[in-house]
Amino acid sequence: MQKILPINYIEKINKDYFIIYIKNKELALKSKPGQFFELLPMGNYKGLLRKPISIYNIENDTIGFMIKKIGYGTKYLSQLKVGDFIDFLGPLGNSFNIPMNQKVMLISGGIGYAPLFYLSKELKNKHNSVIWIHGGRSEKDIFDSNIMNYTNDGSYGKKGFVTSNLEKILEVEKIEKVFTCGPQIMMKEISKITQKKEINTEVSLESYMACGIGVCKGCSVLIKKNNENVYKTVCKDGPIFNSKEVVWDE
Amino acid sequence: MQKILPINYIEKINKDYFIIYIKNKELALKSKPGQFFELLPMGNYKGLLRKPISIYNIENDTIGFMIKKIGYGTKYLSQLKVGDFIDFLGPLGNSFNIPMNQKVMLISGGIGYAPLFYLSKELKNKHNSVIWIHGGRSEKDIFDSNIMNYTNDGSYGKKGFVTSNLEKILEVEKIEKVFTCGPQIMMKEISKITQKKEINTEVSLESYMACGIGVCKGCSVLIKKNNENVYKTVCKDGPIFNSKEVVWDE
Amino acid sequence: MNNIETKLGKLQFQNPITVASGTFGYEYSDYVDFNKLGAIVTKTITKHPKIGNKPPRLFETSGGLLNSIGLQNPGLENFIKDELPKYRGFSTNLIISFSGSSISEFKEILLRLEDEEGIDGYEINVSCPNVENEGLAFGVDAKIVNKLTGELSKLTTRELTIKLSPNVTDIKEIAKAAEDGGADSLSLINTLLGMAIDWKTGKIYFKRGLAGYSGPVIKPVALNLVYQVAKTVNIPIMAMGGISNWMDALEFIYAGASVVAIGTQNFVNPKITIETINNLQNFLEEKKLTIKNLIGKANMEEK
Amino acid sequence: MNNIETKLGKLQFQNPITVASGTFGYEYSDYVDFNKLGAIVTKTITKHPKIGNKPPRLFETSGGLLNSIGLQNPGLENFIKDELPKYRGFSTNLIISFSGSSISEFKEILLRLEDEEGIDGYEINVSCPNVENEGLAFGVDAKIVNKLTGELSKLTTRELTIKLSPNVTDIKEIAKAAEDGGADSLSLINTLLGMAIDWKTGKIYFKRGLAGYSGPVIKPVALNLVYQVAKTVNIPIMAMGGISNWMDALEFIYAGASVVAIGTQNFVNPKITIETINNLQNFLEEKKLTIKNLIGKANMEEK
Ligand SMILES: Cc1cc2nc3c(=O)[nH]c(=O)nc-3n(C[C@H](O)[C@H](O)[C@H](O)COP(=O)(O)OP(=O)(O)OC[C@H]3O[C@@H](n4cnc5c(N)ncnc54)[C@H](O)[C@@H]3O)c2cc1C
Ligand SMILES: Cc1cc2nc3c(=O)[nH]c(=O)nc-3n(C[C@H](O)[C@H](O)[C@H](O)COP(=O)(O)OP(=O)(O)OC[C@H]3O[C@@H](n4cnc5c(N)ncnc54)[C@H](O)[C@@H]3O)c2cc1C
Ligand SMILES: Cc1cc2nc3c(=O)[nH]c(=O)nc-3n(C[C@H](O)[C@H](O)[C@H](O)COP(=O)(O)O)c2cc1C
Ligand SMILES: Cc1cc2nc3c(=O)[nH]c(=O)nc-3n(C[C@H](O)[C@H](O)[C@H](O)COP(=O)(O)O)c2cc1C
Ligand code: FES
Ligand code: FES
Repeated sequence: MQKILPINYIEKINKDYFIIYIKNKELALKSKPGQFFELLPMGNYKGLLRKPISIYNIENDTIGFMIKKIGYGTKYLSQLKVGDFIDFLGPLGNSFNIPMNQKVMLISGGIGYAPLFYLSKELKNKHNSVIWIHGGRSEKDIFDSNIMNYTNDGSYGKKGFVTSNLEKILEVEKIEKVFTCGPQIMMKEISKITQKKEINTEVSLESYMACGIGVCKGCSVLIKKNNENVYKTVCKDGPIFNSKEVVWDE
Repeated sequence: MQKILPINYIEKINKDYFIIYIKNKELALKSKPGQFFELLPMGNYKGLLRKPISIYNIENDTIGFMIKKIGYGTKYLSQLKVGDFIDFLGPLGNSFNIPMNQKVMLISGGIGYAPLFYLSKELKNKHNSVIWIHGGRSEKDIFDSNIMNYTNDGSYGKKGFVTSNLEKILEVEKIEKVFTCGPQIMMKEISKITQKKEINTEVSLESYMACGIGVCKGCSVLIKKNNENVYKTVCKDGPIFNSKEVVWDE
Repeated sequence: MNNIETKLGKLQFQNPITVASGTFGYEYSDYVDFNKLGAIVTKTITKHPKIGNKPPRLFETSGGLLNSIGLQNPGLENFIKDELPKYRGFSTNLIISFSGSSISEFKEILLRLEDEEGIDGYEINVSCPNVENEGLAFGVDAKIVNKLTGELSKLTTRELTIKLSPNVTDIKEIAKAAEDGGADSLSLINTLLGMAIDWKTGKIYFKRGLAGYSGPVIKPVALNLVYQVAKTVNIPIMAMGGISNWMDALEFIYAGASVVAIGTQNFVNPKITIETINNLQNFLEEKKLTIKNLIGKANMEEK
Repeated sequence: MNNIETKLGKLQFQNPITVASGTFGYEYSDYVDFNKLGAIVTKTITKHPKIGNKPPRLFETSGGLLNSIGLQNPGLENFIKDELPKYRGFSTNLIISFSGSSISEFKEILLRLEDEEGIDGYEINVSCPNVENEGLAFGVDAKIVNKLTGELSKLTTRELTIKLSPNVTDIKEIAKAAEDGGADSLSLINTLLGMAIDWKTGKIYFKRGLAGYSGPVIKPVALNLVYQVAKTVNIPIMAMGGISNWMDALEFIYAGASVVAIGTQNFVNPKITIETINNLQNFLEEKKLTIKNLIGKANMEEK
């Protein structure tokens, strides 16, 4: 779907992060955890391509997008005001496979927190018990004091990486499934660990995108299929892949 | 000079015209009637080149720019708010030659009104008696009810063109000097008339500009010098030329 | 709707708007009624499947897009099996883009496609590096283009369009060579060549160094080349290069294009083709103009 | 200030920042301390004065500038009389750009300039149409470029830079021809070719149809060509094409440029050269880098 909608509400988290909320029943109903939209700000936006942004939250008709300021596009989005229009393309991509009555773990790094938030709610709706480990560079990258937080500089929560005690926690908590989103290197490490322990793991990948719908093949990543490496599109075949399929070292 | 300055005040005239005021003593002191600035809006401006805009008014430290919405650049300028920054290059170009104790006439068309406003004030300061004829398409293009106004559609003032009764008025009023700014075709007609009557006439020309300071030769117009046609820059040699020098039909 | 009709060689077009190869695919049927397009041009296929280049494959520059897709495609037979059936169903023209690494491979692909129904034309992508010309693209050598066109034109009665590269000294010469070889029409321009380097580290962004450059920024370049070629040849032109709206489309029609294709802009606005058709039609109706009377009518008249 | 020094052939540069011919002139001395520049490159002069093309001469496109100035210049003798004395006074390198319509005219101009003091180098603009190559630009024909360079290099000990056109099939071949002919360095790129048409009326904007295309939009194209040429020749490169800030400058240095020139951006920000020098210097100091160690160090290393 493509819809031009006004911003309904903006939540500033801190200097680097903010959340844009829009209201649209149709889009909200269609949106599943792990999916994303391609955003194009209206007006004097200088950029050419849309910006892929995950669904952070859905509540009734409201859709939230949690965004980190990186470059021109995300900074432009951060300067928008309530009532400004954005052109939304989506929901796009596949979605997380949500189990029932399991012990699952979410592991996020930085803005990788965003897609897991909506996922965590849906997981709880399906009676899963959820443990969430989140890591960031410093206090600024921490969004919820009620989950397990790590910072690289120790400015909040434990000092270290989300992988620091992961093996032990997975064992102790008897985790049956892992969902992760964050820097490539983090997801790779986690996949190594969970693969050893044979825990089903879903990763949310990122890639530079143009069309967002599977046409341009610009977002291709190497995926193992029947012992062969093939290029799959993150935008349509993904962004969610089973960690076992991902060819991490290309 | 090049200065980045905040907008001090904005006056909306109507749907098409607005005035931007800035405050800067140094620039105000240097600015003479007929000169212009090259404006570059800061922020998310998509345009590449600066926009040449005449000095509309100077009052103490305040400089006014009266602008007509035409395309992307002037529309962008029209959306700016008080406090937004613009990069100003100027004052640029030569200026009107202001006589003393003469009977002078100003003739403007549309946004050509802008540079003549500051000029009219300086003319009066120098004890000239000033008659101002202004023309526009319709009521929207009329800015001062105290001057002689023409509209093409008759929606305000007299129906017709500024040239309609010009010969007669020049004669009756014993005009010694004419200053004009407006569409090329209007200035050409006026020049024909005043040349016949041997009335010294200064015209303010327009041309597409890049550098604004005489380097790129992009704004060249044909000018008669000693019976030879040479290209002169509107930005540096102009924008004010004696009507006799201008080669109207190139 | 007579005023928006046009022709490309042998093909009748209900309107002049089509899509640039590689920038459009079946996925757009969620957003666009394919039957409303002047034609569908498919992504370039090759004899064998191509997995494409190592990522990253995209990079946005100010107003432009660099891509290094590497002609990822399922190969001729998979295309015929899996994709052609989907496209065949539409009532508009279907133009298949393909490329080969030698003249005989081009011929082989064309002959195989001749067996298939529902195809209206071929767009020959000669911008791929090849062996017969020491690794340079076919499309930069007039002699090879002439020979290739000559051989292909003998083998088909379907529309034969040669897609030209802009990265040549004299595109007119190549265009003439294709015309002389028997091309029914020409398609231009393919992407410019560009590159991206990270100023922080000196890292070359694409694994192959250079990439194809497309988008609004290449429009003035494309417009000039279309204009030059239109003055040189007598066969019609399908134009592309930075076309982002119906006004751009008109500029290219004035420059000499009978048909215009939208490329990169599909990624930005999936409905751009339909919007362009509608806006163009409204404009023509309001001004009582027809496309056919505007083709190549760019003029220098003094004001 | 050692870390920002560089060389262009025979010339020592206090920093790598200079200006592109035709985009800079004495008028900028109100905004820029010329002594702070790596060099001054003057607007191309010709033997006889040129009044330039009929207006309009400029047109802004999205992110780019089309120009049709037509080499308006006062001619060789007026330049020597009126302008050279003004430029001579500066302590930085002075590079004079000139063009001719035949090899003998190029030689004549060079020899006349040899009589004048205070000139450090010549930039040979071979992008003008000429008779010896049937009206095509000198710069598109490797043989002619080789011959021209060969003849000019014999006549001077000053820095001899050949400015290359991007509008060729294979710029490496032309670059090599200039190197083999004895050029001390190469300068690239001159403007792309572009065109503008008014969609409302079909009116061709420039009287000559085509125009030169410059500005940020041509940066990816220039970067690729500089990189290709740097891999091909052993003489240093002065790079230009869309450079708008110090980060762009670094990209070109990584691509292989020893010196970079700012063109169109001067029109936007008259102080851009000085700002670029200062920002570059700060960056180098902070990172403890030197320009000389960055030249041509663009790399493909896998992450
Ligand atoms: C499926 C997916 C979901 C995402 N979800 C979120 C989210 O919920 N919140 C969030 O803050 N960010 C998210 N991102 C990342 C976000 O898209 C980039 O941060 C953003 O595009 C950066 O654009 P920019 O103009 O600010 O920065 P730029 O300076 O243009 O680019 C900075 C970096 O951002 C990435 N990037 C730039 N353009 C694109 C593009 N067209 N497609 C993909 N990546 C690009 C590249 O890695 C680039 O190096 C997601 C990305 C993907 C692929
Ligand atoms: C010396 C001078 C003084 C001027 N004073 C005023 C003034 O006081 N108030 C006012 O409203 N307008 C003034 N103008 C005109 C103003 O510069 C143009 O209207 C403006 O540049 C239009 O830009 P745009 O982006 O809105 O429109 P665009 O859509 O970019 O262009 C519309 C038309 O504006 C003109 N234009 C565009 N770019 C330039 C450029 N770089 N240089 C010159 N002309 C250009 C061209 O004729 C063009 O066809 C002046 C122009 C000159 C040369
Ligand atoms: C992502 C991408 C993929 C492309 N793939 C092809 C292709 O397979 N075959 C081809 O002939 N051209 C291909 N092109 C070139 C386009 O068809 C078109 O010629 C070019 O992009 C210029 O048009 P535009 O600026 O409107 O995109 C591709 C362009 C892009 C951006
Ligand atoms: C208005 C203008 C005038 C130019 N005049 C000349 C010239 O006289 N000689 C020349 O070699 N190049 C000339 N050029 C080309 C520039 O020197 C430069 O090669 C080109 O503009 C690319 O750099 P840029 O994108 O930074 O402007 C001119 C460019 C512009 C925009
Ligand atoms: S972004 Fe185009 S295929 Fe994924
Ligand atoms: S605008 Fe450059 S010389 Fe006038």
